[in-house]
Amino acid sequence: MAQMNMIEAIRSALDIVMDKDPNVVVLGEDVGYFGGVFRCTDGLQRKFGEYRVIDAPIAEGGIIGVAIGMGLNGLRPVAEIQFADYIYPGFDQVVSELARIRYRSCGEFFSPVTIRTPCGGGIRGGQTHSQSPEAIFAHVSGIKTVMPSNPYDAKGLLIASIESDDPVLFFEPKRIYNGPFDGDPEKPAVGWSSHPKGDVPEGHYTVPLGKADVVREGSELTIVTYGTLVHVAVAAAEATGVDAEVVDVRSISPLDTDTLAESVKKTGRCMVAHEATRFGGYGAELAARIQKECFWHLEAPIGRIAGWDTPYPHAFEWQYFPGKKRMVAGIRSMMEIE
Amino acid sequence: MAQMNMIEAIRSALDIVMDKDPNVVVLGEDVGYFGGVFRCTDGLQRKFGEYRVIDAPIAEGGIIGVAIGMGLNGLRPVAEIQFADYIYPGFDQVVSELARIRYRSCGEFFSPVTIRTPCGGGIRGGQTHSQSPEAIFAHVSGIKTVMPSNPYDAKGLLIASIESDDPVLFFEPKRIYNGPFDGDPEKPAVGWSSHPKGDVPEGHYTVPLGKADVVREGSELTIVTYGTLVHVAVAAAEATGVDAEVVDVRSISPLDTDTLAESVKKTGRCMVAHEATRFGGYGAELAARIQKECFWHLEAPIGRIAGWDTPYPHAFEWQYFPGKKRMVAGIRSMMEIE
Amino acid sequence: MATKKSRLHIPRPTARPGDKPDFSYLELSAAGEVDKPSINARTRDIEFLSSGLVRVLDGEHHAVGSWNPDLDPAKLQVALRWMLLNRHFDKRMWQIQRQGRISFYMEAAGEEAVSIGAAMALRAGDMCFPSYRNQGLYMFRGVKLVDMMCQCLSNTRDMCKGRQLPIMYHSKNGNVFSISGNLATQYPHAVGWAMASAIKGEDHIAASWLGDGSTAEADFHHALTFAAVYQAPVILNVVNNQWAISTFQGTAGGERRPFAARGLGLGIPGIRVDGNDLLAVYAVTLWAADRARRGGGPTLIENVTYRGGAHSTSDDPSKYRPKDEWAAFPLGDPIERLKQHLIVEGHWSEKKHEALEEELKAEVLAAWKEAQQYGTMTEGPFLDPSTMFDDVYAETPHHLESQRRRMREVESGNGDGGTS
Amino acid sequence: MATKKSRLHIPRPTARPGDKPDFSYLELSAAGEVDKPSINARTRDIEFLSSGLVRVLDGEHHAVGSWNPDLDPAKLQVALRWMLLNRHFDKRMWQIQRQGRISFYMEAAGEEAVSIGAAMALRAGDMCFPSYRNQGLYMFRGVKLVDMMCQCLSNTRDMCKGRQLPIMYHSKNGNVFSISGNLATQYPHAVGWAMASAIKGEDHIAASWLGDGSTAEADFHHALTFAAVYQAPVILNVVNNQWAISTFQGTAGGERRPFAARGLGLGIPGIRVDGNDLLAVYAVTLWAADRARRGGGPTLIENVTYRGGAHSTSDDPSKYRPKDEWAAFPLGDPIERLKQHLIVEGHWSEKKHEALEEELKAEVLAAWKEAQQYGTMTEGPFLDPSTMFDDVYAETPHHLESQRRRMREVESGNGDGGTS
Ligand SMILES: Cc1ncc(C[n+]2csc(CCOP(=O)(O)OP(=O)(O)O)c2C)c(N)n1
Ligand SMILES: Cc1ncc(C[n+]2csc(CCOP(=O)(O)OP(=O)(O)O)c2C)c(N)n1
Ligand SMILES: [Mg+2]
Ligand SMILES: [Mg+2]
Repeated sequence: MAQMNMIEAIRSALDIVMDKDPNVVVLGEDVGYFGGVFRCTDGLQRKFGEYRVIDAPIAEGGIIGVAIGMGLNGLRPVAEIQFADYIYPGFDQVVSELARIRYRSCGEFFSPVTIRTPCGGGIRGGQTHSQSPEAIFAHVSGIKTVMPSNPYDAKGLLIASIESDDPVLFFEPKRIYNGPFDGDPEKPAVGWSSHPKGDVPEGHYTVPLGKADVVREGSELTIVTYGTLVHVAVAAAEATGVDAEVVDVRSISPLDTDTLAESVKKTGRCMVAHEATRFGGYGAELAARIQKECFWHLEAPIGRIAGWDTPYPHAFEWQYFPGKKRMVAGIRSMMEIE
Repeated sequence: MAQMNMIEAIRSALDIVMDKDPNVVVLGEDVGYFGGVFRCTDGLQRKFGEYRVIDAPIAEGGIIGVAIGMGLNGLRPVAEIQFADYIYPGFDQVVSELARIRYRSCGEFFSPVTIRTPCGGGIRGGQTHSQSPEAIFAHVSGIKTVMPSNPYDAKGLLIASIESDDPVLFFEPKRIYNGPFDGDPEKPAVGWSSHPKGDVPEGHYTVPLGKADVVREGSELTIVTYGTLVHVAVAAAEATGVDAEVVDVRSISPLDTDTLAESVKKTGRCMVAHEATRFGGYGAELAARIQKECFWHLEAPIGRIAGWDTPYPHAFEWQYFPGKKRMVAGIRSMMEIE
Repeated sequence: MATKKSRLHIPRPTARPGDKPDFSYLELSAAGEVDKPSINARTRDIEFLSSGLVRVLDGEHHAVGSWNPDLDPAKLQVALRWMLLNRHFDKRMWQIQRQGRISFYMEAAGEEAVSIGAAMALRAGDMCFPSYRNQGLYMFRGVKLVDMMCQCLSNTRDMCKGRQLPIMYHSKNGNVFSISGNLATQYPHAVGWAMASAIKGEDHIAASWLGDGSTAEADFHHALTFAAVYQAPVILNVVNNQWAISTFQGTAGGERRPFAARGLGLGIPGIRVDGNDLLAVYAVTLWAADRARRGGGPTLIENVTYRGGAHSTSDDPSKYRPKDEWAAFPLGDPIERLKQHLIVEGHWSEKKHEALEEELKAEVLAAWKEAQQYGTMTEGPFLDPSTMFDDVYAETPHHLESQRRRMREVESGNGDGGTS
Repeated sequence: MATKKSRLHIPRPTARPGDKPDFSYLELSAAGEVDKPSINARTRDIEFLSSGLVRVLDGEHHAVGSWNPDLDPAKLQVALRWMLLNRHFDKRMWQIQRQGRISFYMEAAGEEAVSIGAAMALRAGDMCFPSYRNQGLYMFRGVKLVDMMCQCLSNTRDMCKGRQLPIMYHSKNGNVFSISGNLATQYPHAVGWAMASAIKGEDHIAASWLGDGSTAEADFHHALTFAAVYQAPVILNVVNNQWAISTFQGTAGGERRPFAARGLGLGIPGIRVDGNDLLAVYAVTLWAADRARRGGGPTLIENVTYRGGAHSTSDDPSKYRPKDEWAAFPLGDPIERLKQHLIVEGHWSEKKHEALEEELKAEVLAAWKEAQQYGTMTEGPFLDPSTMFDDVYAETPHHLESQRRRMREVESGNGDGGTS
């Protein structure tokens, strides 16, 4: 086992898969010589050469479109989109092509592209370096969507994503690249070394797609969340003294409904939390599904805590971000409902 | 009053607004000389000239981007995207620009673009002429999203949309352009002339954005839906004999939660229905919101009926489409829950 | 111009319904007039290829000039056969659609040389990324007529298992990619495929096709940019058939410079070719393929042709262009031209031609008869609708298996209609 | 080439860290060498403008040739002042960011003439759609330094009310559009704005700027296509500062032809200009503006310059390019060049220059002092966070008012955290 932060874990995943499979190639803006603006691909071009780690023109639509073509020719491309906010110019290639090729050709053609992209706020990035657009990908059949909350899962899920013959959207919550974040911006930053999930095997392993993870057991309330907010939820649970179970969704799509339902049936209460705008967000799917599955067990309506329904405002990041304060208030109010 | 189908109602709306306000311009693929592949802009170029009804190059991103620029210069552009399935190449301009300009410039700049686009299936269009992508726009703050279910609303909502200083995504369910459709493909097609909402005033009027409409009153179950499925819901309610209330959402965003909640509090049961893929669909937002607002009144879990979580399959359209058969079965099963 | 004020320029076709067709805007070269450079020529030295028009067949139907590929008459007879088959297949399918027996169709009338000429010049291992008017590629590369028909019928033998609109074929064996409903998306795929070929050190190349109207889409730009940057071994074809749907090629920006010139600013050589001259299409494709295979990078080929038919069965072109425009098109009909060439060269005759036409019509008809045995829109056998849940993913996940079960319940009148 | 196999071409800059800077790839013209055509010239007759390099200032700092705009020395002094202000503003703000007092900054060091030269040639009613390195436009068009600083501070006077990353200015009064975080999106806006101007019969034009790297984005293509089709009165500037972030202009396709040539295939004339020669930038902008205003349509201008500083405060260019590359850039520093020109022409002196620098530094400092009075990142007065719910729509809808209330409750320690 090694201590890795999330960047190192991602880099390690890439390194291992590239070593194992000569068909894996990496492409994206600044990923080659420079090693990526978040350093996730640092050193890979030196090791694997310019044919396998490719600096791309600044055209997200082109990167995804070309990656699809590479995948059709037997390669296993990992495309990096520099910020999730910049994935929209490539949206058509994702929805109309990447997600559809296997279906429309009845499996004759497919392109196993993995798209990695840093998402989420909390780094003072302003509205175009902070978005969490997972909901719009969750709605698209034919792709899988993943968001890890720690280095261990990040590496295992990324290896599983790249090795999967399905296209995967892999969202990396950049706020927790360097350490877990409990949602309180006043506290000094901590690194992954103090977190059990910062222990990461050096070799090959996978974390299966499609499986949620119960990261904290509890009996009074279930908090269903993913990405950065997993840590906020745990911290908030601790702060309130409520015996809350925290479920890390991890796999946005397909969703592991069973794990969620089992937990909520046990606790009878459920709060759903994410960073993205609430309206039409992924939390709506979680809440809609859980109320259906667990209706007779619910002692209170399912609550959603999420980013407000505005663009991500630069200076009010901590008022926008569903941090510890909001989560604590939310948990308390949910426990009061009778 | 005149008899109009939905195409005529839309054309009439455009005609009236263009007459009234010289700044209204229409642009899109084949909208000019030809009058649109669905004829919605037929005759407008002859009447208003080539400067106000503009045939555009085939580039949805360009059409929306350029429309935004026109709007910044005082025009009030109405852009047509030939099929909703082709809006994705323009997605970045919608999300990152159209929806954000007012916010980021604190109201100094804004661009009141209306994007009209035919959506939905039921016309044997196959997967790329049948999609209903409203959910992904609902999730974007800064734009309004609308879907009418009849000629009267179509005209009134379209005029309201164009006259609004906010950008609006205006989805036109193409299956009901020529007549209401109750979801049973075996039955002969009917025209709007037999439907009360086919009576459309010739002049100027608006239907306000942000208001749902109770199209059928009932006491036992609320069906919340929009677009083509409004008619399916009414027909299914009638077929089952269940005293169902049918609420036509009309305004996808902002959502008229009050009307929905009022109805569900009264009936105690709620079914949400839409044509788009269920997972992460707009129905999730409706269900999540309604369970929160009406929890103590609900006698059964909220059910969702929607397109299956696959691409829209050409030959199995009627198995995919949530038609009368499915809706009837859904209503019956919901009424059995105790 | 000095006193003019800025005004919006509105591109207008030279003729609309009721007008006399007018192709004076088309710049033509005589057959043999445009020189054929070495594939090693520098891009800047061969810009003339993007403004001239490469033609091999002259007015007397002789093959002339440096681009003349000197193809064996037997090969040309085969080419003629493929083009004719394409034509007759389309005619029959159009009719079939008009009878309501398939839901949709798109024909390639007038553009057959674009697909067949290129297909002949490429190698089997080269990968094609077609647009919806390149059905000739599928035929040439071994897809049986009956299979194409079954696709259009969505019947039990449909390669698309009922999932796709008619004409959205694919052929893994034939190395022809699956047609997309979204314009231009195949262009970057071709570039990526070609890049992968170069990465793997293979010498297969890729080729793609899109329409004049589609050049306005973002993916056209993406493909050109990536192809230029990495010098991908790819042939990018623009099929300029003068019309998108109701808008003419000027609405896509073709009024001032030919589409062949679109890549020049990126250093991609462009060739403008008479798309109705099979010999010329063959010759320029071969040139570009050789160049790509030897490391010369991408070529953009503009095939100048004319959309002889309607845009699709949903379209009525008499609403926006003169009815007799095709007849006035100065580059004629590709089939007629190859036929006349073979005749003047003594390798063909009207009689043989007629016989061939009868033979092909019969072949098409036989295929249609066979296809119907696998099911029609109204008569079985029918595809099992529950297959619609397959191939969304490599393995069908739980939630789709559950939806499949519930769909079956609906079909059998049970269950909750899939409420969830 | 004949025996070569297809291989992926990997664009590589001529120098990486540790290497000697090498600008041999830059094709230069002598000052005065490129002729100035009439604005009525046909596009095809002025293609030379896209490959040559329009320069006015020669090696001896004299203004020469047909492009010499013969600007009044007083005007040039003003230009120098603006460029210097831009430079000193950037320097101070960079420092301020390094001290942690603003969160982010981007400087325009070395590219000041691109903004100032163009701004001088445009009219007040012309609309600018800038990229993030065009802060000079905002200054020139009347935005006060203190207001720009307040934006970067997100304080109570912030024009963006705290909603935007530093440097994302806007100015309705100055007719400069709001900066976007997404590259290239402003390009089609400029074209649409210009089209609207033509539709309304006004003679205002639009101008936009984006980087060499950004030309790969779809919106570059959209803008060029629409501009060409409708002959929109717009000036489209590519600022080729040789680098995107870590990738050089070759990664965007600049290895084979200049960016100025990108529109030629659509019939858009391109001009390649020495972007560090204020006189040349002014002259080509004026030419393109006149042309656009008189109905001549769009012009693409490639400003050849060098990004003297880091990409942004988040970037460390020593990781990917030689430290001394700027010093080796053959087109020098635009400020130094204009200064020397004025000096050799007898309209300026080192002493005056020093005095001006001191004056401007003081002006910047004074603005900074003033700006802080409206609040800093750590000290009040602070903006009211609940304003974040304004301007999402023209009128704030119910659900946002409700969220505003609940956010206030959170701030005051009450409520349910916004659970809904
Ligand atoms: C992204 C997208 N936008 C619009 C359409 C609708 N559409 C289908 S074909 C067509 C015209 C295409 O013209 P062109 O590219 O010239 O091809 P041609 O039909 O002439 O072969 C249009 C607008 C589409 N299929 N996809
Ligand atoms: C759509 C999008 N993709 C990626 C980025 C990240 N990014 C910001 S600036 C930049 C480099 C731009 O280079 P260039 O266009 O040459 O402009 P310069 O910074 O040199 O002025 C990149 C990749 C972005 N802001 N937007
Ligand atoms: Mg065409
Ligand atoms: Mg640059």
